[in-house]
Amino acid sequence: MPLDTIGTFSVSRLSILDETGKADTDLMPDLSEDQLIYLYESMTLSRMMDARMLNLQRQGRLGTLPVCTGQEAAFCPAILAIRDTDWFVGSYRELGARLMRGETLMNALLLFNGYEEGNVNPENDRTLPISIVLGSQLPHAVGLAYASRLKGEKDTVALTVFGDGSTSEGDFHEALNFAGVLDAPVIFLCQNNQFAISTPREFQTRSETIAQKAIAYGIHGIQVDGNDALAVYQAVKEAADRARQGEGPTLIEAVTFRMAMHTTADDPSRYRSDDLVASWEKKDPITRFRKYLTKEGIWDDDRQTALEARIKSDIDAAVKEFEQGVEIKPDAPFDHVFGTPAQIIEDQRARFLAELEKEADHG
Amino acid sequence: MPLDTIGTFSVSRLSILDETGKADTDLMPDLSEDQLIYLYESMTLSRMMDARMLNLQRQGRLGTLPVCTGQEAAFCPAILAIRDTDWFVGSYRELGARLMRGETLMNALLLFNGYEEGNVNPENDRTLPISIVLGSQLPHAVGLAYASRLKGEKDTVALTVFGDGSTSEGDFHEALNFAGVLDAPVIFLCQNNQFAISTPREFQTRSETIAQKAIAYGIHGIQVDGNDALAVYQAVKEAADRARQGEGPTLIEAVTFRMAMHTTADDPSRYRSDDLVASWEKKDPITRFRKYLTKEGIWDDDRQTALEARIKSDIDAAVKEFEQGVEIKPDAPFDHVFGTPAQIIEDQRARFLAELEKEADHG
Amino acid sequence: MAKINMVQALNTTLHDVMEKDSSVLIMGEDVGVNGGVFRVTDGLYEKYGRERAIDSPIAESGILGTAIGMAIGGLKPVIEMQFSGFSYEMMHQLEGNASRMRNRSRGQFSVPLVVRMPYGGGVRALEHHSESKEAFYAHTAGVKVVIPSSPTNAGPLLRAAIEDPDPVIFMEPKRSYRSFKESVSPKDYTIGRAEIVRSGEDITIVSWGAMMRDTLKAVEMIESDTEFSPEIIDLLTISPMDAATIVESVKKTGRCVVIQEAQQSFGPASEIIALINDQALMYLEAPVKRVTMYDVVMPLFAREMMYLPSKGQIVRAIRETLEF
Amino acid sequence: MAKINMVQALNTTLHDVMEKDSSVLIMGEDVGVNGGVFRVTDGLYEKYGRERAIDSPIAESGILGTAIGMAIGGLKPVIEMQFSGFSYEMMHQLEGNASRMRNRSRGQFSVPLVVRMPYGGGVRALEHHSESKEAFYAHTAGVKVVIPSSPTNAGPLLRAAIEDPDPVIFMEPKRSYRSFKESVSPKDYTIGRAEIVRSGEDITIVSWGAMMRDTLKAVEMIESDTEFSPEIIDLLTISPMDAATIVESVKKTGRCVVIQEAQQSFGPASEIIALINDQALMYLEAPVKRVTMYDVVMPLFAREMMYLPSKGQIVRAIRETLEF
Ligand SMILES: Cc1ncc(C[n+]2csc(CCOP(=O)(O)OP(=O)(O)O)c2C)c(N)n1
Ligand SMILES: Cc1ncc(C[n+]2csc(CCOP(=O)(O)OP(=O)(O)O)c2C)c(N)n1
Ligand SMILES: [Mg+2]
Ligand SMILES: [Mg+2]
Repeated sequence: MPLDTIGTFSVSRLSILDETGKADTDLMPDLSEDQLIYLYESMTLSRMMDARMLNLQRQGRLGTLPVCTGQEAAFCPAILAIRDTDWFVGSYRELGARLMRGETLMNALLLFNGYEEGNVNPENDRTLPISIVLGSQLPHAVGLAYASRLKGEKDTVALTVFGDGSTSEGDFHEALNFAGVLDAPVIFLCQNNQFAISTPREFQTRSETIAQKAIAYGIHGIQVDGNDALAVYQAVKEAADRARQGEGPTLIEAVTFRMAMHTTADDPSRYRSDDLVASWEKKDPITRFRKYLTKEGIWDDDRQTALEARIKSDIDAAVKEFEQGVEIKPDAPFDHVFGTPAQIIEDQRARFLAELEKEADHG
Repeated sequence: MPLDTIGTFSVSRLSILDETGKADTDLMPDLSEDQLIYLYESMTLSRMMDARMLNLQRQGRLGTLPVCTGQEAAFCPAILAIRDTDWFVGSYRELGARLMRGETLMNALLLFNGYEEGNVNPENDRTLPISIVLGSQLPHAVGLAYASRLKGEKDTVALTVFGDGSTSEGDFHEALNFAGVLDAPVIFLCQNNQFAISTPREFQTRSETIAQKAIAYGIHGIQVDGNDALAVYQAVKEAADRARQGEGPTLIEAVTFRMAMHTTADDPSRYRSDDLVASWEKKDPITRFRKYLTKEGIWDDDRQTALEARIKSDIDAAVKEFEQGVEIKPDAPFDHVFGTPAQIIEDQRARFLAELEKEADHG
Repeated sequence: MAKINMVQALNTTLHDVMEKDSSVLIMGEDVGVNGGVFRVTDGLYEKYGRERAIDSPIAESGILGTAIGMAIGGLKPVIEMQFSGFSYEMMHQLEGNASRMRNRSRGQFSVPLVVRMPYGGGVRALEHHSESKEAFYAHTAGVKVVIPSSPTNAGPLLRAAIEDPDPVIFMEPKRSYRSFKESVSPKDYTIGRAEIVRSGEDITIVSWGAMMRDTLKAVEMIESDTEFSPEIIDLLTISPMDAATIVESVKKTGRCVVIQEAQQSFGPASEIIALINDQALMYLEAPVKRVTMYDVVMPLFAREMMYLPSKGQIVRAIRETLEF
Repeated sequence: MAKINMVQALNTTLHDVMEKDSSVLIMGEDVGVNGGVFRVTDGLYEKYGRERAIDSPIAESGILGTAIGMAIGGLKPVIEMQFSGFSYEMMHQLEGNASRMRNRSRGQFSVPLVVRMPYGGGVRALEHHSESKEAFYAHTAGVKVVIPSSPTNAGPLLRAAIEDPDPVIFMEPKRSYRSFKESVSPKDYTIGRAEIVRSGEDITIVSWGAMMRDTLKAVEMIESDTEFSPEIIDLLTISPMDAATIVESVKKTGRCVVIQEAQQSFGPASEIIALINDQALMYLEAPVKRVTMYDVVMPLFAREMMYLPSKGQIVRAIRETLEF
């Protein structure tokens, strides 16, 4: 027949918890009580630290800040679903995920106060620093996954995170295409929070889902309720398992919502309605997850109060330490231009230090 | 249900002529005898000029040359399916298409002898010059289509042509995504000739078809037998009609084969077998089309002999004219740096001319 | 006359040009509904709708590539790179197409478009938001690179860029967006022409962009205790560079300081020095002094002010050059 | 010892390094089965298979981006941009990531990779195949830019680039690929160090890449009728530049000519002149002369040899500078 159908494709959406916190038991992931609680606590820490940093920023004590409130279920479970020995290649809007990967509260405070030192993860050397050039981190994950494989670490995968807007970048395309061709064990986790700064998803792409973009690369794709911690966990876990077994990359679209401003430099009232925001408030991922845990009998108000108190005191302590001031070498940028000494750089360092002294002298 | 199918998609393949030249009458495009013959003659001209240029190149009388023999059905019918007032944004491997758009044989000879003058289409000012930066011409087509629309030319579309390898570039992705979002009347015609220099399609992407990449952008996509002149015509015609009616862009994958080397600098025996090439010889698009025309009673051996003689003499004349030498202003590159005079450029022009004179003096 | 800042000057110009010329449109990330992250395009979406004020997908190459098509097709797109640090995604469209279409087609096609981009440091921003890479663009034949320095010259230069028949990279010093206001009287500026903002005899001081204002302040600081007669040049166009104005000045003064925000090596200051070397070396009474950022990755904001040329540094460079 | 050309030198080095170090791999368009369009990677696919000789999709940013991941992950990728004219697609990965990862992470991560790319004119190629844009890369802190000029230095420099802990842009003058052979004796080259290929007293002549050989020939032409003592410097590393070697030489000779294939403005010659200005101006007895391509789009091959610096031009520039 001359007009043949030569391919058919479909896209699915996974959700496990409904808005009341009721779980679909058939799809329940295999998570221990401890794991569930760790996840809940991590999401809460992310939320509380986000709020505190916003507060500090508003007081002029931090620089421009991206906030992530409302998206905790879209990234925290992903970290639980991978291993410390896997690579994590994030973007800039997943505070809780970074804390789960071993970054400290101090890391965040330093970085958003303009110190590169905040990028140094003290615990995990398979977590790349924040990436700001949209989409550009995706190929890094492909390369890391490939490198692990080539070096004989058959079990290692790479998880990378990016926003809905970033899927429009050429790098998204090139990375997913490379991953497909190289059969690289990568999980591409899109945080579809409906907006890229002011730009809504429908101005970003005419495709109805991000998940269906996987079809262009012949790789797995799935959409997941991004405010459902269990569904995100499950989707990432399955993708990681498949990747470890040599079954290639997966694109996961976590549908969520950016509850606050893009960054503290942004005024969302210019481009979106309070009603829209309110409609998403009902879907709050932490509330929903808490309802589930409470139903399961592994969480209660007392534990909640204790958790909040503990987190608050941790944050207070970190802020206090941070506010005592950090002593940081002024000429450190010269240390990290190259890994080998270069005369021209050393000459400039000397000139820099001399100028600095003169500034101090002359005020 | 928590694991819902939220989208289903399919990809079709269109073919009209089988290898014996028999047409599927249900799908027959609406083409007059004159149009059919014009198309056949254009494909033949393309083939014969391609061969002659290869010959000239082998004699050292032309520079590096991309050849297009075997792909004539994948591009010539597309030109017939659009209008002179539509935009044509090509690549570098569609000689016949360019000739149909008004370029002369002399254009081709000049360009491939290293003269920018060969890029100037004497007849049609909606045909962009050859584009070599892979994928980079696709967004131009989107912009041209958008511009026509905005300027009130409701009827104008843009056709752009590129190879299978070019679909891996970020620009392919960005262009198709923009076209979708802007609802631009563009036809993206991929010449899937199975190879990108030495790289076979399966190293280029893991998707089984190029056509299915349309799904990622929520736009129409179709595969077509690229050695079937009627199918390519029909697919482009339908896409153009839809675009004119405001129904947006289409991605067409024309499956064909590059019968010869990538360019004259290439040695295909390094990376592909004679058997593979032989298997495609049977599918020759011109032979097939000729069989059809003969069956229909509108072509015969006498007409063929006459056509070949006419083309040969046209080519001979052009080559002769070309070989008489072209007088070309040495400092023309300075004329086209900017559209406004710039002192620094004029100073350099003066220096250039002075140096040229000194070269002449001193040999 | 009311005083306005640079953002207002640019915004007013865009409103004015778009009203008079229906072939002008704006396109970029968040330039429409949001009016641009710095509000330079504020109000244009409300007036001209999505057709002429396009919130594009996030794809810088796609933005320029599409704009190239629009420009060839008879429109005059004014596109925005949200920050210059995200403009490298479009280098291949710039080098490979925008800059070459006129030459490639022997003038049959041209690409009249403007690429606006905020650039430069000093606003306590995140990584990639503080660089000065005008030299990248200036090293591309067929591209014009323009940098205004004040509310007064920003508007006329943007207008000239839009009216220009070639691709113009229009870099806006974001530190100067709102940091000062001027009462703007209409004045003509020509792309390719530097401005002698003050004539003098003793030393030629060349700068551009946000550094211009620091340079003027540094000169004032010197003048508070030293009498001298500086000739101050605002470069305004980085490429094609107005060699004649610089060279004539140096021939007169015999001394020169160049203040550049970009990293030291391979920046515009080097080109200025090369031009002076070519045409006025024998007039020099001292080496041309360049005050620049260092060849390091632009530090995050905790350290950035230590790395950008300071007024103190400019003062010292001028004094040393005078005293050489 | 057998004489080899530059392609052979590069190819042998790659074979050697890949044999000794299993973390080295090559990736790029047509570098595997086909052995590269210039055959520089010939035979590596046969030996190391698709795992370490990867024919990539056509996506330059994807190639560098993936290689950055590989490098952070412990491999040493040697990637190829098929022609330098198609490398601008990866500028954002270079400027935004490769060059910055070390600094961004305070040394926790580094990006040891090599980006090979044939560059330059004179081989009668199509558009985009003949440019010299080393200055683009050199104006990026954290990136090293290396250009060999002969079979003798190409191998050791490539080896040094692969062993280097930072991203190295390795630009191969394609006109020199097969145009001459040398019997190559092992010699050490250090990235960041220029080579004084000939010591002399009268004039410093600086060049690099394919222009080096023309420069040597031009010097011979002059010597056929004039006695003079040139000091000839092969730059080899464009960035970080070996200022000391150039400056010391100019202090000695007082005269300098720089021969660059790139367009005139904002090219490496300007930086060299600026360094001389900074550190040796008062030693100059004549302006530093730069012999360069013009600020035009590189013409197609019918005209290209008129536009590239010719031996005659180099001769004249040297003579004029000697006689100044
Ligand atoms: C290459 C690039 N272009 C532009 C920007 C400026 N920018 C920063 S965040 C942003 C929106 C990103 O949207 P999305 O990918 O959906 O992530 P989200 O911020 O919503 O998490 C833009 C345009 C950038 N950082 N990088
Ligand atoms: C951006 C870019 N990268 C690399 C090249 C070098 N190159 C020229 S043609 C080619 C293969 C193109 O393959 P395809 O798109 O399938 O087109 P075909 O040549 O088969 O018609 C390559 C890699 C180029 N021209 N542009
Ligand atoms: Mg988003
Ligand atoms: Mg192909």
